[in-house]
Amino acid sequence: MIRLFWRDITLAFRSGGGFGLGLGFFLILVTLVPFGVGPDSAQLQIIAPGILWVGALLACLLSLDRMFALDYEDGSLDLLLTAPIPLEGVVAVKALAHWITTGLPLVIAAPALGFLLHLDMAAYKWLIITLLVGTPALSFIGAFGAALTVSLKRGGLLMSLLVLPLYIPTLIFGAEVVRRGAEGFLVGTPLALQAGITAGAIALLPFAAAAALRVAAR
Amino acid sequence: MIRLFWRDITLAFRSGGGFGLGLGFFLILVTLVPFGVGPDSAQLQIIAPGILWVGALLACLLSLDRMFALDYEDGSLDLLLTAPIPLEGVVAVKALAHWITTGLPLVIAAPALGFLLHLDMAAYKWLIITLLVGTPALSFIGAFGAALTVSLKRGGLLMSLLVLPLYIPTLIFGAEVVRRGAEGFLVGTPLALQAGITAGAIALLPFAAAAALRVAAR
Amino acid sequence: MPDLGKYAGDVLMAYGATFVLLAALIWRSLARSTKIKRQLKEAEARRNG
Amino acid sequence: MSFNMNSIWEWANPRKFMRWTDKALPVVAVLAAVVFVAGLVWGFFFTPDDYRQGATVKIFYIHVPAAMMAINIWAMMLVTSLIWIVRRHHVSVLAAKSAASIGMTMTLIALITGAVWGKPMWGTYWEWDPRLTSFLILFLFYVGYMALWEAVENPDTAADLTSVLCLVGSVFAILSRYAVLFWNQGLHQGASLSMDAEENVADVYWYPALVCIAGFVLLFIALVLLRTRTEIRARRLHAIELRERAENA
Amino acid sequence: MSFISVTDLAVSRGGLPVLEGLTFAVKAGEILVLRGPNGAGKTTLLRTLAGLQPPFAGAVTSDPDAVAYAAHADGLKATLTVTENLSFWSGVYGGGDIAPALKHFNLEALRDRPAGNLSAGQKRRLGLARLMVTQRPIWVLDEPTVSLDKASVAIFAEAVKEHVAKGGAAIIATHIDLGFEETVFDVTPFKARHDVVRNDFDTSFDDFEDDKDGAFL
Amino acid sequence: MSFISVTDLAVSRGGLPVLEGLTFAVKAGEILVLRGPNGAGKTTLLRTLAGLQPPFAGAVTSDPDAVAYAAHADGLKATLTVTENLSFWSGVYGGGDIAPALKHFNLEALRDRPAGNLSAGQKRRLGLARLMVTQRPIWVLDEPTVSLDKASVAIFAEAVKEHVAKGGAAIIATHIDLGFEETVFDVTPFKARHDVVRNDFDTSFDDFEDDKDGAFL
Ligand code: HEM
Ligand SMILES: Nc1ncnc2c1ncn2[C@@H]1O[C@H](COP(=O)(O)OP(=O)(O)OP(=O)(O)O)[C@@H](O)[C@H]1O
Ligand SMILES: Nc1ncnc2c1ncn2[C@@H]1O[C@H](COP(=O)(O)OP(=O)(O)OP(=O)(O)O)[C@@H](O)[C@H]1O
Ligand SMILES: [Mg+2]
Ligand SMILES: [Mg+2]
Repeated sequence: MIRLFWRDITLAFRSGGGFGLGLGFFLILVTLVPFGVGPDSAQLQIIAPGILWVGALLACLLSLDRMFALDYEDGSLDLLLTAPIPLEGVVAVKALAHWITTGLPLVIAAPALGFLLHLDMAAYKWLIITLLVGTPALSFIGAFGAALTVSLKRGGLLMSLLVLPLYIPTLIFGAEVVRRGAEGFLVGTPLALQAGITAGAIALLPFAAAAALRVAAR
Repeated sequence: MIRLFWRDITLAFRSGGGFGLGLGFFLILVTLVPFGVGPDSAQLQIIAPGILWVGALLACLLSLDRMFALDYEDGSLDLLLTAPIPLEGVVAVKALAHWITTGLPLVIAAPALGFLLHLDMAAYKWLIITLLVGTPALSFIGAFGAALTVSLKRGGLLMSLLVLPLYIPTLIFGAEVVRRGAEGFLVGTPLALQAGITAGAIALLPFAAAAALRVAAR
Repeated sequence: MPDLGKYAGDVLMAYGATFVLLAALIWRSLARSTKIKRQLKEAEARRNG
Repeated sequence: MSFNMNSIWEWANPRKFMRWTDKALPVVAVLAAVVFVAGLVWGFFFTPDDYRQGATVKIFYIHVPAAMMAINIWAMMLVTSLIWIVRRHHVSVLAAKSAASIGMTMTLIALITGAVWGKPMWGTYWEWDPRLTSFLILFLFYVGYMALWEAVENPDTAADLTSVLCLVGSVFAILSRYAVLFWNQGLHQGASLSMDAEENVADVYWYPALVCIAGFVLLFIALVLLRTRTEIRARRLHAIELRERAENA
Repeated sequence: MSFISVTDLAVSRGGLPVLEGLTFAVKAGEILVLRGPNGAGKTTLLRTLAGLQPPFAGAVTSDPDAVAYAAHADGLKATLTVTENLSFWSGVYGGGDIAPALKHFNLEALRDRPAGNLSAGQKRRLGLARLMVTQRPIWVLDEPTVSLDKASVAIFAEAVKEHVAKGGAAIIATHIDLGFEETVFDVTPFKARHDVVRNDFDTSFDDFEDDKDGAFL
Repeated sequence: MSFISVTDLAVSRGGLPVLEGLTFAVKAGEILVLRGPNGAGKTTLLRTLAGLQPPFAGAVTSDPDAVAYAAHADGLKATLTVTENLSFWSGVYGGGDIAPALKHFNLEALRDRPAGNLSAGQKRRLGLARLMVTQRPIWVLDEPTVSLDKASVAIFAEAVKEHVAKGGAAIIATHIDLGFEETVFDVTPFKARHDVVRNDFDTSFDDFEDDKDGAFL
């Protein structure tokens, strides 16, 4: 299991960038928005928390695209299915590896990008906290979506379609905490709710994902 | 060549949805933004042109991900390279098929989504025109990016990283025209520039992409 | 026809859209039903004869 | 019609289902048509305008039933998907598949009539109100569910995958509902149907609305039976075609 | 006591039975070679034996943790080196030593090459080396010698012989002659008759004796 | 006049020469079979002959539009049917009739199957049928018989024989005996000596005659 974890981390590094790419996408998306929306800084400050969260979410989404598909195509998945490790564990480990190679770098990079969007000073703290609490849920939900679409060629886009609605609660609470934090309001409730979603996703979704993988291999 | 075109269109359909999926992503992205940014409609109206353009761009980007990668993996690309048709033509035809299955549906769906973001009435016309003029450029630029990254596993994210900067001019002019159009200003210059980019991309990028493919096959 | 006042357009649009959508749904259900029924009949005939 | 009710699971036998619905479908269809038309005619022609909303109250007669159906059809899909996962009855999951496009149409009707109603009432077609927003999310769930059915080739695999999606999706649909409520307080009416509500809709509007709701329910039942019958046939056709192909090979 | 035995097994692909009425057993020290023309259903049978798909009918009796499966695809990661690929699988299966496997399949000179840079036959050798590190008694192999040259085929045959000599067993689908003592099992006669074998969906139509003609369909 | 000839050819993979000093020619009516152990460089050589990669040194003389190449991978689209796959390629190569190819490779019963649902050997047969619709004189084939059963190997050998009898030629890398009249070319002796063969970057250092000992490196 630990092997699998390290293998996934190594693979993420070897296949051109690993850590860098999710981040790169996040960076580019956040820089695109001012081009689309216009450079007015007051304007940008208002939408900054939302854009940062949407950006983090999309960066996650894009990079998990092929979490299981590559293993499916080269036959590793069949071999893992017959190996003496529980498939639920495989899913959890892969989701964790995904979080470490994608979610964590996003958390670390977000403040720098907040700066580009003139994010309110008071909001930085909350941006980091919510991303730290919320991105694991994104990885685990994404693992479920990736498992559902693993056997489909060009499943990437279908996966986005299935996964994005599942991301909505995490997104809402995340962006809400940052917004409220920026205005100095209380953030306890949404933060607790977000943490609850993350805990639930980590506890339950590996089982759903493993079931989907078993069906797909059949 | 016409064969190739129909094959690509057929493949897009067969592999679950074709037309529908790029669209689905666009829809979801545009609905996510209010969740991040907040429900205030005056606010949304201001950022609507930018968000719609960024959304169309990302929908395009995601769906072109594997324009050549699938052909590379299953060996078709090698066979196409030895076939008696010019590789530049292959690229152009594939980009065209991509535009028809992705760009065109986006143009048609954009007004409905503009509605969700409270886009200004006067802006609808310009939204459609700029998308119609700009999305072909997205497909052709994307084809170039896809060709560059074809031989890399997990090339998807790297491709985004390469392609997004190339998309920026199209995005800027597109969003600018819509914004100006909404406020009733003149839009001739940015629109002409955007059309120029599209024409240039269609005329030149197939050659660059074909060169990249030849190198990748080596 | 009742007098719908200044909201006539809205009300009729709502009803119209509903009917169009429902009609499309019903029509597609019926069309697919007929088509599959015919194909199945042909297939069963091939199998039995 | 002789059936001994040993177990309710017998209904999941495709052959029994086909025979039973063969008789039931025409009855339900006629009933649905009558009640549906009656409810809408009553509502549209024979009710007074509201003093505040004017003629727009007439939208109520399709908006509310469609909205209720949209939610309840998803619930029905959840139950039938669970039955498939636990007991593996084909009719059950095929009913879920058949219900999805009806549910999607109902969601769309609720959204469109709501939007049209919103223009005169709130001055805008679309508002990011929690009720409206959660409907939009529900719409996405329907689309995703149907897209997954389309994308998977083997019908049993598709049934398994969509059932898991329906299960997980339901949990997240409920989560989204609360998240959205939290996010925006909104303009939309509260549930005025509830018994303990202070201010219930006046009876003049209420009785025809009940008939309309019954009409929508009946219409749904008729359509779901029709479509499930089609799906069963399609499934059998698929089996025969596979067999023919294999025999020829 | 047999390692793995199947009784009246039917296997299916894409919802359609391809083989039916299979009954055989494999004991320690035995090699079973499956033969049959292309499309006969060998791959499908092996996948069922490996537990990757459920039997269509009948039963497979085996300890599920006894089977090591090698498919048409090798499950190699192009960006990992030969050693990394192999030690990953050894780790998954409880951490046996990889050195003997590398040595046996002549991979020592290639140990630090990324697997993506190997030739077709070298990849295959690496895929087979994986079997040795699983330390599982039953090898279930699908056309293991594809792309191998004659010398490598001999190496492979040697590995199988050693494995069964040490009390293992092997079930191998192949079109070529591997040159060892083996029981040959030809699947051709077991081709499923599609009018006879039916799945649970079909049979659920049969419960009603009074309405056989299916007229209402 | 030979269809294709190579003189003093060296081919490389990943920047590293694998074979050097190759000289041979193939005439109409000839079959050249390449042999050599795994990793010898057969695939690399064939890709060079097909024009997919440039020669490392030396030259390949052939009409570039005369070669039909079949690689380890078959280039099939899983979601297209057998007929669709084949008529696509026939269209690309100028629209020959696909019926003879389907018939020859026994694919008629499978014609409406999606290629993704074929067994390994059936896929391979389809991949080979593609060669017949290209209507090109020189077939360059990389292990064409992988996954094929004995009957299909015979069918394939038949196809090659017919092709050369009609004035075509074939260059085939394979490990098995195909049983036809052929010229065998063993690539093993041409293994590149890495101290001798150098690429253009290396040779660019040679221009400095006055500094042979490489002290400045
Ligand atoms: C796109 C827009 C809209 C959507 C998706 C929507 C959705 C819904 C939903 C889900 C219900 C609940 C039905 C139930 O009680 O189970 C409902 C009820 C209702 N809606 Fe809307 N609605 C929309 C717009 C509007 C507008 C603009 C109005 C009028 C101003 C309106 C008036 C009502 C009324 C009066 C009810 C009945 C409330 C009750 O008795 O529970 N809706 N709608
Ligand atoms: N997804 C699928 N749906 C329907 N039929 C399939 C599917 N995949 C394979 N088949 C068919 O099932 C049969 C058995 O295939 P299988 O791969 O088991 O054959 P095989 O004996 O391994 O052949 P080979 O020697 O060519 O590898 C074949 O006739 C094949 O066409
Ligand atoms: N991308 C690469 N980078 C470096 N070396 C490579 C690369 N790909 C292959 N090689 C090496 O080049 C050599 C020639 O490989 P090639 O695939 O041509 O062999 P082959 O004769 O076709 O072998 P086989 O019979 O196994 O298919 C091998 O030793 C292989 O390890
Ligand atoms: Mg096989
Ligand atoms: Mg080779």
